[in-house]
Amino acid sequence: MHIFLTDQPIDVAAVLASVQDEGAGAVNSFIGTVRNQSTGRRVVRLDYEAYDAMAVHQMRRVAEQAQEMWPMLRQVAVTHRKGRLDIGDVAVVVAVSTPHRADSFAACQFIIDTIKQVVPIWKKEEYEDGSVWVAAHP
Amino acid sequence: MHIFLTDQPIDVAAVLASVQDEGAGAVNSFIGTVRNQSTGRRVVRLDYEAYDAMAVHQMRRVAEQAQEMWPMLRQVAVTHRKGRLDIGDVAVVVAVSTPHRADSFAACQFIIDTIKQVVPIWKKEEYEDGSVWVAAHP
Amino acid sequence: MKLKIALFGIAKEIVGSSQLDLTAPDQQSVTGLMDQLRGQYPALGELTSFAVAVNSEYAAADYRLQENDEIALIPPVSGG
Amino acid sequence: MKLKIALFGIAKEIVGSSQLDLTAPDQQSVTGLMDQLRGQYPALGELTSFAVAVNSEYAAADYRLQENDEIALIPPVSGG
Repeated sequence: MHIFLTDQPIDVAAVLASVQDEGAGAVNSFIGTVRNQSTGRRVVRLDYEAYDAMAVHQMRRVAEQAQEMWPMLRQVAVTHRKGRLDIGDVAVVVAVSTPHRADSFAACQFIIDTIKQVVPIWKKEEYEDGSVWVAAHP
Repeated sequence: MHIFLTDQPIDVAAVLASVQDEGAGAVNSFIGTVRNQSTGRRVVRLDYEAYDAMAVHQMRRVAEQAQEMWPMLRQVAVTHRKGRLDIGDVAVVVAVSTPHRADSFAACQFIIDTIKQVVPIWKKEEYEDGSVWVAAHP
Repeated sequence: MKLKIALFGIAKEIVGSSQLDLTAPDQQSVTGLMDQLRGQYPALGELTSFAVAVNSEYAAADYRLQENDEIALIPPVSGG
Repeated sequence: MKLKIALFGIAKEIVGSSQLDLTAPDQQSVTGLMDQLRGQYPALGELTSFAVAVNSEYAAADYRLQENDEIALIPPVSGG
Protein backbone atom coordinates (compact mmCIF):
# COMPACT_ATOMS: atom_id res chain seq x y z
CA MET A 1 0.00 0.00 0.00
CA HIS A 2 1.47 3.33 -1.11
CA ILE A 3 -0.24 6.30 0.55
CA PHE A 4 1.17 9.79 0.27
CA LEU A 5 0.21 13.41 0.89
CA THR A 6 2.60 15.87 -0.72
CA ASP A 7 3.02 19.55 -1.44
CA GLN A 8 5.14 18.74 -4.51
CA PRO A 9 3.91 17.95 -8.06
CA ILE A 10 2.75 14.34 -8.28
CA ASP A 11 4.82 12.00 -10.46
CA VAL A 12 1.93 10.08 -12.05
CA ALA A 13 4.21 7.56 -13.78
CA ALA A 14 5.81 6.69 -10.44
CA VAL A 15 2.42 6.13 -8.81
CA LEU A 16 1.39 3.82 -11.65
CA ALA A 17 4.69 1.97 -11.49
CA SER A 18 4.18 1.37 -7.77
CA VAL A 19 1.13 -0.84 -8.39
CA GLN A 20 2.76 -2.97 -11.11
CA ASP A 21 2.58 -6.62 -10.12
CA GLU A 22 3.41 -9.68 -12.21
CA GLY A 23 0.32 -11.45 -10.92
CA ALA A 24 -1.96 -8.56 -11.86
CA GLY A 25 -3.04 -8.12 -15.45
CA ALA A 26 -5.14 -5.03 -14.83
CA VAL A 27 -4.28 -1.56 -13.57
CA ASN A 28 -6.95 1.08 -13.25
CA SER A 29 -6.08 4.61 -12.30
CA PHE A 30 -7.92 7.81 -11.66
CA ILE A 31 -6.26 11.19 -11.96
CA GLY A 32 -8.02 14.28 -10.67
CA THR A 33 -6.78 17.53 -12.16
CA VAL A 34 -7.62 21.19 -11.60
CA ARG A 35 -10.25 22.36 -14.05
CA ASN A 36 -10.32 25.85 -15.49
CA GLN A 37 -13.91 26.33 -14.41
CA SER A 38 -16.34 25.31 -11.68
CA THR A 39 -20.10 25.80 -11.65
CA GLY A 40 -19.66 28.24 -14.51
CA ARG A 41 -17.00 30.43 -12.88
CA ARG A 42 -13.50 30.73 -14.26
CA VAL A 43 -10.99 29.24 -11.81
CA VAL A 44 -7.50 30.76 -11.74
CA ARG A 45 -5.97 28.43 -9.16
CA LEU A 46 -6.74 26.24 -6.15
CA ASP A 47 -5.48 26.00 -2.61
CA TYR A 48 -5.71 22.64 -0.91
CA GLU A 49 -5.46 22.53 2.86
CA ALA A 50 -5.09 19.21 4.68
CA TYR A 51 -5.24 17.93 8.23
CA ASP A 52 -2.10 15.96 7.42
CA ALA A 53 -2.03 13.15 9.99
CA MET A 54 -5.73 12.42 9.74
CA ALA A 55 -5.74 12.70 5.95
CA VAL A 56 -3.02 10.07 5.58
CA HIS A 57 -4.72 7.88 8.20
CA GLN A 58 -8.09 8.11 6.43
CA MET A 59 -6.59 7.45 2.98
CA ARG A 60 -4.97 4.34 4.44
CA ARG A 61 -8.28 3.25 5.96
CA VAL A 62 -10.07 3.64 2.63
CA ALA A 63 -7.38 1.52 0.94
CA GLU A 64 -7.72 -1.14 3.66
CA GLN A 65 -11.49 -1.14 3.28
CA ALA A 66 -11.06 -1.67 -0.48
CA GLN A 67 -8.76 -4.60 0.21
CA GLU A 68 -11.45 -6.17 2.40
CA MET A 69 -14.11 -5.62 -0.27
CA TRP A 70 -11.88 -6.82 -3.14
CA PRO A 71 -9.61 -9.48 -1.62
CA MET A 72 -7.97 -10.04 -5.02
CA LEU A 73 -6.57 -6.47 -4.96
CA ARG A 74 -2.82 -6.69 -5.43
CA GLN A 75 -1.56 -3.16 -4.97
CA VAL A 76 -3.15 0.17 -4.04
CA ALA A 77 -1.58 3.60 -4.39
CA VAL A 78 -3.06 6.94 -3.42
CA THR A 79 -1.19 10.22 -3.65
CA HIS A 80 -2.94 13.50 -2.81
CA ARG A 81 -1.45 16.91 -3.37
CA LYS A 82 -1.86 19.87 -1.05
CA GLY A 83 -0.92 23.53 -1.21
CA ARG A 84 -1.31 25.79 -4.20
CA LEU A 85 -2.26 24.20 -7.53
CA ASP A 86 -2.59 25.74 -10.96
CA ILE A 87 -4.98 24.79 -13.77
CA GLY A 88 -4.10 21.37 -15.16
CA ASP A 89 -2.11 20.31 -12.09
CA VAL A 90 -2.75 16.83 -10.74
CA ALA A 91 -4.55 16.95 -7.37
CA VAL A 92 -4.95 13.24 -6.71
CA VAL A 93 -3.95 9.92 -8.23
CA VAL A 94 -5.47 6.57 -7.29
CA ALA A 95 -4.11 3.39 -8.87
CA VAL A 96 -4.94 -0.23 -8.20
CA SER A 97 -3.86 -3.54 -9.70
CA THR A 98 -5.94 -6.71 -9.83
CA PRO A 99 -5.76 -9.99 -11.75
CA HIS A 100 -8.87 -9.12 -13.81
CA ARG A 101 -10.09 -5.81 -15.10
CA ALA A 102 -13.64 -5.42 -13.77
CA ASP A 103 -12.33 -5.51 -10.19
CA SER A 104 -9.77 -2.83 -10.97
CA PHE A 105 -12.47 -0.41 -12.14
CA ALA A 106 -14.77 -1.12 -9.20
CA ALA A 107 -12.05 -0.87 -6.54
CA CYS A 108 -10.52 2.31 -7.99
CA GLN A 109 -13.90 4.01 -8.20
CA PHE A 110 -14.78 3.00 -4.64
CA ILE A 111 -11.48 4.42 -3.38
CA ILE A 112 -11.76 7.83 -5.06
CA ASP A 113 -15.48 8.14 -4.21
CA THR A 114 -14.81 7.34 -0.56
CA ILE A 115 -11.74 9.56 -0.35
CA LYS A 116 -13.86 12.48 -1.48
CA GLN A 117 -16.29 11.77 1.34
CA VAL A 118 -14.00 11.15 4.29
CA VAL A 119 -10.48 12.50 3.81
CA PRO A 120 -9.96 15.84 5.61
CA ILE A 121 -8.72 17.93 2.73
CA TRP A 122 -10.30 21.23 1.79
CA LYS A 123 -10.18 22.97 -1.53
CA LYS A 124 -10.47 26.71 -1.96
CA GLU A 125 -11.20 27.82 -5.50
CA GLU A 126 -9.71 31.16 -6.46
CA TYR A 127 -11.56 33.13 -9.12
CA GLU A 128 -10.65 36.43 -10.72
CA ASP A 129 -13.01 38.17 -8.29
CA GLY A 130 -12.94 36.16 -5.10
CA SER A 131 -12.67 32.69 -3.66
CA VAL A 132 -14.84 29.95 -2.20
CA TRP A 133 -14.25 26.94 0.06
CA VAL A 134 -15.83 24.23 -2.07
CA ALA A 135 -18.89 22.46 -0.59
CA ALA A 136 -18.76 24.52 2.61
CA HIS A 137 -22.19 26.05 2.19
CA PRO A 138 -25.47 24.52 0.98
CA MET B 1 -8.59 11.00 -30.50
CA HIS B 2 -5.24 9.22 -30.19
CA ILE B 3 -5.35 5.66 -31.54
CA PHE B 4 -2.19 3.64 -32.03
CA LEU B 5 -1.04 0.09 -32.67
CA THR B 6 2.65 -0.42 -32.07
CA ASP B 7 5.28 -3.13 -31.85
CA GLN B 8 7.34 -0.97 -29.49
CA PRO B 9 6.99 -0.69 -25.68
CA ILE B 10 4.11 1.62 -24.78
CA ASP B 11 5.00 4.92 -23.10
CA VAL B 12 2.17 5.00 -20.55
CA ALA B 13 2.97 8.51 -19.33
CA ALA B 14 2.75 9.82 -22.90
CA VAL B 15 -0.66 8.20 -23.40
CA LEU B 16 -1.93 9.76 -20.18
CA ALA B 17 -0.49 13.12 -21.12
CA SER B 18 -2.31 12.99 -24.46
CA VAL B 19 -5.73 13.13 -22.76
CA GLN B 20 -4.90 16.04 -20.46
CA ASP B 21 -7.39 18.84 -21.00
CA GLU B 22 -7.89 22.00 -18.98
CA GLY B 23 -11.65 21.56 -19.13
CA ALA B 24 -11.47 18.00 -17.85
CA GLY B 25 -11.04 17.37 -14.14
CA ALA B 26 -11.06 13.59 -14.42
CA VAL B 27 -8.80 11.13 -16.20
CA ASN B 28 -9.44 7.42 -15.97
CA SER B 29 -7.04 4.95 -17.45
CA PHE B 30 -6.83 1.22 -17.83
CA ILE B 31 -3.54 -0.56 -18.35
CA GLY B 32 -3.51 -4.22 -19.34
CA THR B 33 -0.26 -6.03 -18.61
CA VAL B 34 1.01 -9.55 -19.24
CA ARG B 35 0.36 -11.79 -16.24
CA ASN B 36 2.71 -14.54 -15.17
CA GLN B 37 -0.09 -17.10 -15.20
CA SER B 38 -3.33 -17.86 -17.00
CA THR B 39 -5.96 -20.41 -15.97
CA GLY B 40 -3.41 -21.90 -13.62
CA ARG B 41 -0.60 -22.32 -16.16
CA ARG B 42 2.69 -20.46 -15.91
CA VAL B 43 3.04 -18.03 -18.81
CA VAL B 44 6.57 -17.31 -20.05
CA ARG B 45 5.68 -14.77 -22.73
CA LEU B 46 2.96 -13.70 -25.16
CA ASP B 47 2.75 -13.10 -28.87
CA TYR B 48 0.16 -10.65 -30.11
CA GLU B 49 -0.81 -10.77 -33.75
CA ALA B 50 -2.94 -8.03 -35.28
CA TYR B 51 -4.83 -7.38 -38.48
CA ASP B 52 -3.29 -3.93 -38.46
CA ALA B 53 -5.58 -1.83 -40.65
CA MET B 54 -8.78 -3.32 -39.27
CA ALA B 55 -7.51 -3.20 -35.67
CA VAL B 56 -6.81 0.55 -35.89
CA HIS B 57 -10.13 1.12 -37.67
CA GLN B 58 -12.06 -0.82 -35.03
CA MET B 59 -10.30 0.90 -32.11
CA ARG B 60 -11.23 4.23 -33.68
CA ARG B 61 -14.85 3.09 -34.06
CA VAL B 62 -15.01 2.08 -30.41
CA ALA B 63 -13.66 5.48 -29.38
CA GLU B 64 -16.22 7.21 -31.62
CA GLN B 65 -19.01 5.09 -30.14
CA ALA B 66 -17.88 6.12 -26.65
CA GLN B 67 -17.99 9.77 -27.70
CA GLU B 68 -21.58 9.31 -28.85
CA MET B 69 -22.54 7.60 -25.59
CA TRP B 70 -20.68 10.12 -23.38
CA PRO B 71 -20.88 13.44 -25.25
CA MET B 72 -18.95 15.15 -22.44
CA LEU B 73 -15.87 13.03 -23.24
CA ARG B 74 -12.96 15.39 -23.89
CA GLN B 75 -10.11 13.16 -25.03
CA VAL B 76 -9.72 9.46 -25.75
CA ALA B 77 -6.46 7.59 -26.21
CA VAL B 78 -5.99 3.92 -27.01
CA THR B 79 -2.62 2.31 -27.64
CA HIS B 80 -2.34 -1.42 -28.24
CA ARG B 81 0.90 -3.33 -28.47
CA LYS B 82 1.58 -6.20 -30.84
CA GLY B 83 4.44 -8.64 -31.30
CA ARG B 84 6.31 -10.44 -28.58
CA LEU B 85 5.65 -9.36 -24.97
CA ASP B 86 7.27 -10.48 -21.75
CA ILE B 87 5.72 -10.81 -18.29
CA GLY B 88 4.83 -7.39 -16.89
CA ASP B 89 4.87 -5.68 -20.29
CA VAL B 90 2.02 -3.32 -21.07
CA ALA B 91 -0.27 -4.75 -23.77
CA VAL B 92 -2.88 -2.01 -23.91
CA VAL B 93 -3.57 1.44 -22.45
CA VAL B 94 -6.92 3.21 -22.59
CA ALA B 95 -7.21 6.74 -21.18
CA VAL B 96 -10.12 9.16 -21.23
CA SER B 97 -10.73 12.61 -19.81
CA THR B 98 -14.09 14.05 -18.77
CA PRO B 99 -15.24 17.00 -16.69
CA HIS B 100 -16.55 14.72 -13.91
CA ARG B 101 -15.22 11.44 -12.66
CA ALA B 102 -18.13 8.97 -12.90
CA ASP B 103 -18.22 9.47 -16.68
CA SER B 104 -14.49 8.80 -16.94
CA PHE B 105 -14.84 5.40 -15.26
CA ALA B 106 -17.88 4.38 -17.33
CA ALA B 107 -16.43 5.48 -20.67
CA CYS B 108 -13.02 3.90 -20.06
CA GLN B 109 -14.60 0.61 -19.01
CA PHE B 110 -16.88 0.60 -22.06
CA ILE B 111 -13.90 1.18 -24.34
CA ILE B 112 -11.70 -1.60 -22.98
CA ASP B 113 -14.62 -4.04 -22.74
CA THR B 114 -15.64 -3.36 -26.34
CA ILE B 115 -12.07 -3.44 -27.63
CA LYS B 116 -11.69 -6.92 -26.21
CA GLN B 117 -14.81 -7.99 -28.13
CA VAL B 118 -14.26 -6.45 -31.54
CA VAL B 119 -10.64 -5.52 -32.25
CA PRO B 120 -8.89 -8.13 -34.43
CA ILE B 121 -5.89 -8.86 -32.25
CA TRP B 122 -4.95 -12.37 -31.20
CA LYS B 123 -2.90 -13.41 -28.25
CA LYS B 124 -0.89 -16.61 -28.09
CA GLU B 125 0.23 -17.60 -24.63
CA GLU B 126 3.55 -19.40 -24.49
CA TYR B 127 4.04 -21.79 -21.58
CA GLU B 128 7.11 -23.85 -20.64
CA ASP B 129 5.55 -26.82 -22.44
CA GLY B 130 3.51 -25.44 -25.32
CA SER B 131 1.34 -22.56 -26.43
CA VAL B 132 -2.33 -21.70 -26.90
CA TRP B 133 -4.25 -19.13 -28.94
CA VAL B 134 -6.38 -17.59 -26.18
CA ALA B 135 -10.17 -18.04 -26.52
CA ALA B 136 -9.85 -19.93 -29.81
CA HIS B 137 -11.49 -23.10 -28.55
CA PRO B 138 -14.52 -23.58 -26.29
CA MET C 1 -11.57 20.71 31.45
CA LYS C 2 -9.50 22.52 28.83
CA LEU C 3 -9.68 21.39 25.22
CA LYS C 4 -7.51 22.37 22.26
CA ILE C 5 -9.35 22.18 18.95
CA ALA C 6 -7.54 22.22 15.61
CA LEU C 7 -9.31 24.17 12.86
CA PHE C 8 -9.08 23.86 9.10
CA GLY C 9 -10.46 25.41 5.94
CA ILE C 10 -13.49 27.57 6.39
CA ALA C 11 -13.69 26.74 10.12
CA LYS C 12 -10.26 28.30 10.55
CA GLU C 13 -11.47 31.40 8.71
CA ILE C 14 -14.65 31.66 10.79
CA VAL C 15 -12.79 31.38 14.09
CA GLY C 16 -9.84 33.41 12.81
CA SER C 17 -7.24 30.98 14.12
CA SER C 18 -5.92 27.49 13.43
CA GLN C 19 -6.43 26.48 17.04
CA LEU C 20 -9.16 27.17 19.56
CA ASP C 21 -8.66 26.78 23.33
CA LEU C 22 -11.95 26.05 25.00
CA THR C 23 -13.16 25.28 28.48
CA ALA C 24 -15.77 22.53 28.47
CA PRO C 25 -17.60 20.57 31.17
CA ASP C 26 -15.80 17.34 32.17
CA GLN C 27 -16.91 14.40 30.01
CA GLN C 28 -18.38 16.81 27.45
CA SER C 29 -19.92 14.84 24.58
CA VAL C 30 -19.13 15.51 20.93
CA THR C 31 -22.68 16.78 20.45
CA GLY C 32 -22.26 19.05 23.46
CA LEU C 33 -19.02 20.44 22.05
CA MET C 34 -20.65 21.08 18.68
CA ASP C 35 -23.50 22.99 20.39
CA GLN C 36 -20.95 24.98 22.35
CA LEU C 37 -19.06 25.88 19.17
CA ARG C 38 -22.17 26.81 17.24
CA GLY C 39 -23.21 29.04 20.14
CA GLN C 40 -19.85 30.80 20.15
CA TYR C 41 -19.49 31.00 16.32
CA PRO C 42 -22.94 31.07 14.72
CA ALA C 43 -21.36 30.99 11.22
CA LEU C 44 -20.36 27.36 11.89
CA GLY C 45 -24.06 26.53 12.01
CA GLU C 46 -24.45 27.81 8.45
CA LEU C 47 -22.06 25.23 7.00
CA THR C 48 -23.39 22.29 4.98
CA SER C 49 -22.19 20.07 7.81
CA PHE C 50 -19.39 19.77 10.29
CA ALA C 51 -17.91 16.88 12.19
CA VAL C 52 -15.52 16.41 15.08
CA ALA C 53 -12.47 14.19 14.78
CA VAL C 54 -10.72 12.69 17.78
CA ASN C 55 -7.27 11.18 17.29
CA SER C 56 -7.67 11.12 13.48
CA GLU C 57 -11.03 9.29 13.57
CA TYR C 58 -14.49 10.73 13.10
CA ALA C 59 -16.02 10.77 16.61
CA ALA C 60 -19.49 9.46 17.41
CA ALA C 61 -22.00 12.03 18.69
CA ASP C 62 -22.06 10.48 22.18
CA TYR C 63 -18.30 10.09 22.56
CA ARG C 64 -17.10 11.69 25.82
CA LEU C 65 -14.13 13.94 25.20
CA GLN C 66 -11.01 13.82 27.36
CA GLU C 67 -8.47 16.55 28.00
CA ASN C 68 -5.62 14.80 26.14
CA ASP C 69 -7.69 13.94 23.05
CA GLU C 70 -6.43 15.40 19.78
CA ILE C 71 -9.58 17.16 18.68
CA ALA C 72 -10.26 18.76 15.29
CA LEU C 73 -13.25 20.44 13.72
CA ILE C 74 -13.91 19.03 10.25
CA PRO C 75 -15.94 21.30 7.94
CA PRO C 76 -17.29 19.73 4.70
CA VAL C 77 -14.35 18.03 3.00
CA SER C 78 -13.61 18.68 -0.68
CA GLY C 79 -10.46 16.77 -1.56
CA GLY C 80 -9.83 14.86 -4.72
CA MET D 1 -14.99 -15.50 -58.98
CA LYS D 2 -11.58 -15.54 -57.28
CA LEU D 3 -11.29 -14.36 -53.66
CA LYS D 4 -8.19 -13.66 -51.60
CA ILE D 5 -8.75 -14.22 -47.90
CA ALA D 6 -6.34 -12.94 -45.26
CA LEU D 7 -5.79 -15.27 -42.31
CA PHE D 8 -4.67 -14.53 -38.76
CA GLY D 9 -3.92 -16.28 -35.51
CA ILE D 10 -5.17 -19.81 -35.23
CA ALA D 11 -6.89 -19.60 -38.65
CA LYS D 12 -3.50 -18.97 -40.21
CA GLU D 13 -2.13 -22.02 -38.40
CA ILE D 14 -5.04 -24.21 -39.47
CA VAL D 15 -4.73 -23.25 -43.12
CA GLY D 16 -0.94 -23.13 -42.97
CA SER D 17 -0.71 -19.78 -44.75
CA SER D 18 -1.44 -16.12 -44.18
CA GLN D 19 -3.49 -15.91 -47.36
CA LEU D 20 -5.93 -18.26 -49.02
CA ASP D 21 -6.88 -18.02 -52.68
CA LEU D 22 -10.32 -19.44 -53.23
CA THR D 23 -12.72 -19.84 -56.14
CA ALA D 24 -16.30 -19.07 -55.10
CA PRO D 25 -19.62 -18.75 -56.94
CA ASP D 26 -20.36 -15.19 -58.09
CA GLN D 27 -22.24 -13.19 -55.44
CA GLN D 28 -21.25 -15.75 -52.82
CA SER D 29 -22.69 -14.74 -49.43
CA VAL D 30 -20.63 -14.48 -46.25
CA THR D 31 -22.50 -17.50 -44.87
CA GLY D 32 -21.78 -19.40 -48.07
CA LEU D 33 -18.08 -18.59 -47.82
CA MET D 34 -17.98 -19.72 -44.20
CA ASP D 35 -19.59 -23.05 -45.14
CA GLN D 36 -17.08 -23.43 -47.97
CA LEU D 37 -14.18 -22.78 -45.59
CA ARG D 38 -15.49 -25.13 -42.90
CA GLY D 39 -15.88 -27.83 -45.58
CA GLN D 40 -12.29 -27.37 -46.74
CA TYR D 41 -10.77 -26.94 -43.24
CA PRO D 42 -12.92 -28.81 -40.69
CA ALA D 43 -10.71 -27.51 -37.83
CA LEU D 44 -12.20 -24.04 -38.43
CA GLY D 45 -15.55 -25.49 -37.37
CA GLU D 46 -14.08 -26.40 -33.99
CA LEU D 47 -13.27 -22.81 -33.09
CA THR D 48 -15.35 -20.96 -30.49
CA SER D 49 -16.54 -18.74 -33.32
CA PHE D 50 -15.29 -17.12 -36.47
CA ALA D 51 -16.33 -14.10 -38.45
CA VAL D 52 -15.62 -12.63 -41.83
CA ALA D 53 -14.45 -9.06 -42.24
CA VAL D 54 -14.84 -7.12 -45.47
CA ASN D 55 -12.89 -3.90 -45.89
CA SER D 56 -12.11 -3.71 -42.13
CA GLU D 57 -15.76 -4.14 -41.06
CA TYR D 58 -17.47 -7.22 -39.73
CA ALA D 59 -19.65 -8.45 -42.60
CA ALA D 60 -23.31 -9.42 -42.23
CA ALA D 61 -24.18 -13.08 -42.96
CA ASP D 62 -26.12 -12.16 -46.09
CA TYR D 63 -23.55 -9.75 -47.55
CA ARG D 64 -22.70 -10.68 -51.16
CA LEU D 65 -18.94 -10.78 -51.66
CA GLN D 66 -17.24 -9.11 -54.61
CA GLU D 67 -13.94 -9.97 -56.22
CA ASN D 68 -12.19 -6.78 -55.12
CA ASP D 69 -13.34 -6.95 -51.51
CA GLU D 70 -10.60 -7.09 -48.89
CA ILE D 71 -11.69 -10.24 -47.09
CA ALA D 72 -10.31 -11.60 -43.81
CA LEU D 73 -11.20 -14.51 -41.61
CA ILE D 74 -11.48 -13.43 -37.98
CA PRO D 75 -11.08 -16.21 -35.41
CA PRO D 76 -12.04 -15.39 -31.77
CA VAL D 77 -10.23 -12.17 -30.85
CA SER D 78 -8.24 -11.94 -27.64
CA GLY D 79 -6.63 -8.52 -27.57
CA GLY D 80 -6.32 -6.27 -24.56
